[in-house]
Amino acid sequence: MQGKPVVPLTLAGVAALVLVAITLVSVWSLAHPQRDPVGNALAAMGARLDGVRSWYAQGPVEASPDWQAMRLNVPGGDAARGRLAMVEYGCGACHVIPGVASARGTVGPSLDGLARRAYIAGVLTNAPGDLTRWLMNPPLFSPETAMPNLGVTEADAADMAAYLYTLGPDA
Amino acid sequence: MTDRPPRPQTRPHIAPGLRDVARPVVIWTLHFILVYAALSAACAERAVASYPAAVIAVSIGTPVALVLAGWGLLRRGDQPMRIAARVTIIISLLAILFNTAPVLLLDGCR
Amino acid sequence: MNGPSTLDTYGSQTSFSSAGTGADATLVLTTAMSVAAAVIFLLVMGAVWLAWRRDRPGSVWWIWGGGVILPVIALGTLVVASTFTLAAIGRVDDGAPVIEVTGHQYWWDIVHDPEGRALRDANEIVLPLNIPVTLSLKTEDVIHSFWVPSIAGKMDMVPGRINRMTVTATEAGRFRGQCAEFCGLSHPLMAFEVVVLPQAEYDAYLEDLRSEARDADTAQLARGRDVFLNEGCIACHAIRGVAEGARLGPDLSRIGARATLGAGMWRMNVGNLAGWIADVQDMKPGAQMPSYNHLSGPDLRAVAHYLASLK
Amino acid sequence: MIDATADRPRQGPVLEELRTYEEAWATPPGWRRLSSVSHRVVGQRFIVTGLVFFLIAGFLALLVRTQLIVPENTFLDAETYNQVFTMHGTLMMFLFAIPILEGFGVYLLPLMLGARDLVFPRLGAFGYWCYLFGGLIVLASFVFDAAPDGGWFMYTPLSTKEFTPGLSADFWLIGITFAEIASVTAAVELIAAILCTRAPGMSLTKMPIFAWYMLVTAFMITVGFPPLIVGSILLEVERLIGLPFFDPALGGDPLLWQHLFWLFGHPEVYIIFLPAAGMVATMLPTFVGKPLFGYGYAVAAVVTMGFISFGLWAHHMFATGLPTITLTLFSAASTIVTIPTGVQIFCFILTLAQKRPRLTVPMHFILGFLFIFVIGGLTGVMLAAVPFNWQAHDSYFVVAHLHYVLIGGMVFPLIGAFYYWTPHFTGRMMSERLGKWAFWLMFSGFHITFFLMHITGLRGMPRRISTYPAGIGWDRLNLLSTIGSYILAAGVVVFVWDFIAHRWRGPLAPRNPWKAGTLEWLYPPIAPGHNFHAIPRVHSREPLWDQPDLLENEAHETRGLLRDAPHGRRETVGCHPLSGEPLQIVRLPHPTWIPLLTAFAVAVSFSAVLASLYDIAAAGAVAALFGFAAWAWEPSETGQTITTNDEGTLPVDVASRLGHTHIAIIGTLMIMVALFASVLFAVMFLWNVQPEFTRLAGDPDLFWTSIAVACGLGMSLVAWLARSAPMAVLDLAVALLAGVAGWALYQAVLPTDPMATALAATLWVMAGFIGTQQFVLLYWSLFLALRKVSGQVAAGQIVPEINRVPYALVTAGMLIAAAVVLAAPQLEVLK
Repeated sequence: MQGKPVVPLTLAGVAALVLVAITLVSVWSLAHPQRDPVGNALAAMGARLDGVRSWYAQGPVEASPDWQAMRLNVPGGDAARGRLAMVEYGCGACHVIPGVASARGTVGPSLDGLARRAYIAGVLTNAPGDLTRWLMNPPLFSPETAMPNLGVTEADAADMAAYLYTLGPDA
Repeated sequence: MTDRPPRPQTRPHIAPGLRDVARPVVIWTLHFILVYAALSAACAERAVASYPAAVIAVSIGTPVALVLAGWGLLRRGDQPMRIAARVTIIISLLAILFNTAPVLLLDGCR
Repeated sequence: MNGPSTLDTYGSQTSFSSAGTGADATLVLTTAMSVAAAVIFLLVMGAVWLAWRRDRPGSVWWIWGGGVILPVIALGTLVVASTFTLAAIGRVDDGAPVIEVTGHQYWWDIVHDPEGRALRDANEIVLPLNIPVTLSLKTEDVIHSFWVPSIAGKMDMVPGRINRMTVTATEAGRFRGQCAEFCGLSHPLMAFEVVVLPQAEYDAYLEDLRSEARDADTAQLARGRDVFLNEGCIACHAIRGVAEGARLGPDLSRIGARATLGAGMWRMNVGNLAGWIADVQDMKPGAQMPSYNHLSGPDLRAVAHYLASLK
Repeated sequence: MIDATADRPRQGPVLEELRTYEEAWATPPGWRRLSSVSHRVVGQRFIVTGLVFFLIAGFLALLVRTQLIVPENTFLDAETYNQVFTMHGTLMMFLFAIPILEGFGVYLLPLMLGARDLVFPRLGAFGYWCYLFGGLIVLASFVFDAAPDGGWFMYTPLSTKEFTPGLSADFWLIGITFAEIASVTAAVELIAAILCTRAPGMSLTKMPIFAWYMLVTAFMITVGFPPLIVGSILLEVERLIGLPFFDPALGGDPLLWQHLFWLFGHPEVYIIFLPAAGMVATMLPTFVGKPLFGYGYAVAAVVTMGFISFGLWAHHMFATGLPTITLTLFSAASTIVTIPTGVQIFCFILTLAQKRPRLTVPMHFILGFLFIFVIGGLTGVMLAAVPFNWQAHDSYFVVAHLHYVLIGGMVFPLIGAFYYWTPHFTGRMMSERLGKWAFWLMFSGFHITFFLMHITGLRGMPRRISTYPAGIGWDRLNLLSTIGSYILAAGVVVFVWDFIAHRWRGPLAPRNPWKAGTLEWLYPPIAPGHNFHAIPRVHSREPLWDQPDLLENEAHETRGLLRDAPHGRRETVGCHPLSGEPLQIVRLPHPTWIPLLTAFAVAVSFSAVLASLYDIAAAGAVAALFGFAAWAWEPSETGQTITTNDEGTLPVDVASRLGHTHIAIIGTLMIMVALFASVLFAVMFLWNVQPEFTRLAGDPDLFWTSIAVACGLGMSLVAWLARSAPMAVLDLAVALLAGVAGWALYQAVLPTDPMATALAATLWVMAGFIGTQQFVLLYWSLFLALRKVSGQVAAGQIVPEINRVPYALVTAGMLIAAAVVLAAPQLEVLK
């Protein structure tokens, strides 16, 4: 049968490849998330893909402006930073927030589709300025609310509002 | 007395016998139980025995176990059973020595 | 079930970096054994490789050499080295200050005992830098296991027993620990933090434990304190100077000063506190505390602010 | 499941005188196949059922890995996750690994040893049904939404009523204990079969090495399983009626459970590993084309492993706070077990060196086994070092280690064995191409999954957590492990597909397809569906290599003992346990429904306990007793003789202490002694670690204790007399004395309150166990008396009387030991 030395050579070769691959993968998995060339490269590639995708999604530039999207534009708000701030302030203890893995609270309403809502907490119109102000001090607008004043800074509130308006505007 | 069927003729045991293969490692088992029991008696809450007593028990038990397990180590022969007996003896002797590690390396329960 | 929020915990719970004498000695042993194991593995695989290429019977001396003599030398060395390491790190220092840690489903009760007076805290163990401390480990219910990989190896907390181990933290900082013995529904949510402080700060911490909790100095905080007193919280929780004696739940006298909420799982802030009080059973299923979802909105806010103010 | 009569290769002309033989050994067709007790049918049942449990458990493992693919995942909630990992471990350890290996043993051993069937076919069939029903009870917990969720080692007090209310733990305890009946019955059967039914001339040293591995494994099962059976019974009793065995407030100790569990649990790992290593030792020489190198060394390695592996149990308890010196003892013992393992591995390596092997699919899996198992063994040595163990224990490092040992040491050889022996089951070859795909997928997937777990564990991830925080340093490792597990699963799927599809796609297997040397390949695969028309005399360990005449003729024309079945009865040759020379003719049973019905009665009884319907449980137990009686009622044939062509006249079912039933009784008594020793260990352990509770129990009555001992000794004496003078009146005397001894023991422990202290509770268990032994003797003796009175017994038919002697003696010994234990607290010196 296959008693030729070439076969065990292949066997040993593949086994060695498996070993090398596992070693490389182990080393990579040990890298700190912030100081990881492979992970950063992958993230950068992902961001570029996102850019391409959104460019296609927005369609040709000469199309009419999307008034709905512009209505929800929060001046100075950075959605990515807002997402992290959500975690910092513990919003997830009470709310479900899509995109924030740990936010699965059921104390307050889910924030999914927030961009489509007419009012905030039934007392404020759902507009960037009102949402930012609400986040900074909810009891000021709704004295009976269970949502505490979390001590959110204005910049953080703008970031969080920007993130919240990414939830479900186009559905 | 009742009629008995013909007794089967006893056949020769295969030399050197299963017993030589099992004996050393049975001795290891007994030695292990001795060490475990001595340490448990000395070091558990009840403290039935003192720690020196446990050390004395192990010190007496170990040479005895080594002799009993090592008996027949130098017997020659290359039938499979004889080889198996020899290998078992050597592994058991080593294992008995390893059983004494706690008493050799430490000087108290804790 | 709700999961833990992201905390900046990277590398705070690993045995690869050692901040305590126990973890340190173990890491040396781990490294030596790993290198030896890798070498032995390559040697055995080399033997397989040679055997594969060979075409005639080998000698039984291979069995004696590879199967008995070399292993006995390696194992003998290992037993001696590991036993000496064990004797060094497993020694309990009876003169060292004692910190009593009691495991509960699913949190940790901490009692510092510097001069025979029980100073209670929870879910955050403060250790003095470079001073041996003896941890006295117990459990109130099932078996838990106390493990702070960067400080020392683990030790179980077994009903009916008190296990003790002496640790010396050699590096200031925050380290994460976690229950390592499966203890029920919220076992994965039973962590804690170890804070290693230089002597002066450590003494200040103990002083803090001796003094009464911060006063409720605004109307809202006073309302929160009243809610705490009137809604039954004091049946389980103690706050020094406000309601003492209850031990079924964690001591809350300095809860606001801790970095985490819910036994090392969530960032300590008003938002998480409010969510925790209103729906603890969702955040930590199976915890002994009921969800306080009958509080009015302002009451909930007040008690959350009050607890956050206890620093 | 496999009935390949259609494509069975032709055997040449069916000779007229063989017809009665074919008829005598025919497996009943259709649904009546369920009544078959043939080792081939029972072995295949074990193998296929075990494979199904493997697939279920593997699916659960994928659920676990999928939950852990990202941090804070919500794929499974915590409760489901706990159930899933508990059931994964439980199914793999108890319902897959041991039964499937025993299935291979049951199927292969008679063929390798030159027997027409196992010696106790009905016992084997009964064991299978117990395994199946026990496994179904465990699985049924999913249906009742009460799947066990305490981890596969069920630590107390988490598994007690206080912390696990409901039935989930009861499903586990009752189902697993039931399934373990299969393991211990199979162990007794394999011991008797290996020692008593070998081909003429097959002395112990001419036995195929696989039989050595299985013999040691079977002995290990008889000693290793009883601690867990005792532990399970204690825990179930604590859950049902509240005896405080594990409650420290009443002098119990949660560590008692850990000791009993790991006294079983560590040998169990070797019980799983040894048969698989035996398969490697059987397959490897075939592909090398030379005998196993160092047979004597391998035998020594197996025997020493069988013993030393019992001395390691506490290394699972290094973090529980045992004294340092005890840790060192177990640490040293855990390292030294490497020596026999190393000897064995080098036997394999040197076998490989003799000649360039053929690189078949089973050979791939053997090389994979060497590669993976050596890593697992090395990490095992690392874990034996206590300081390292304190970091790695209960972390993912241990998960990695145990999967390296179990998948590398057992699953890889097992799948190799499937490729190797499947032609024997089905008559067709499995695919070389798919087999290599399966191997490479499994091999690479395995390493990606589990190698990384070493790192995950040392980076601080504990096992059994359903969720972990993002960013702590485990995210990527877990992601990769999960991807690896899918690759591993893909390999398993390829294998299973091949195993199913080869039934119609595989080429017909030729006679001795791998050119092996062992006797199971004497016949063309699946050809007759039963074993040897005549049992050849064996002169070598590899008869098919060294006795060319065996393969030159048609298989059914082989010269040997018992040329056909002139009486229309199933018969095989019984041998001297050491020399292998013929000693007797063993008459074997025909297909019967009794094992199935009896197992069903036991299953009803166990399920009724689960449902707290105790009258139904009692009825089931009584029905089972009737089943056993009906089983044993058939007339004895001792005293007949059969003239064979080569070996002269041989007695049927010889009345001798070398007979198979007596050997089986010795095996059974090993189980009984191990059970008793486990109870005794519990007594002494609690006495030793909870000194303040020993005086609270109330004093056992020494008068009644001495009565019990006296009756026990009298019972042994009468049983000994009855062996040469079988009379119904002596049987009645044994029954009476056994009954009185049991009653007296009950009176002796009556003054102690079992609810008050754990020690008293264990004394009651000790008395209860001896009471059960007395009941067995009483039932047995009444049965013998009834047979004699009804004229069933002819002169010289004294096999049961011979077998009863050691049973009575051992029981009396237990009584004396119990008397010492009961009297000890009242002796001044020990106060």
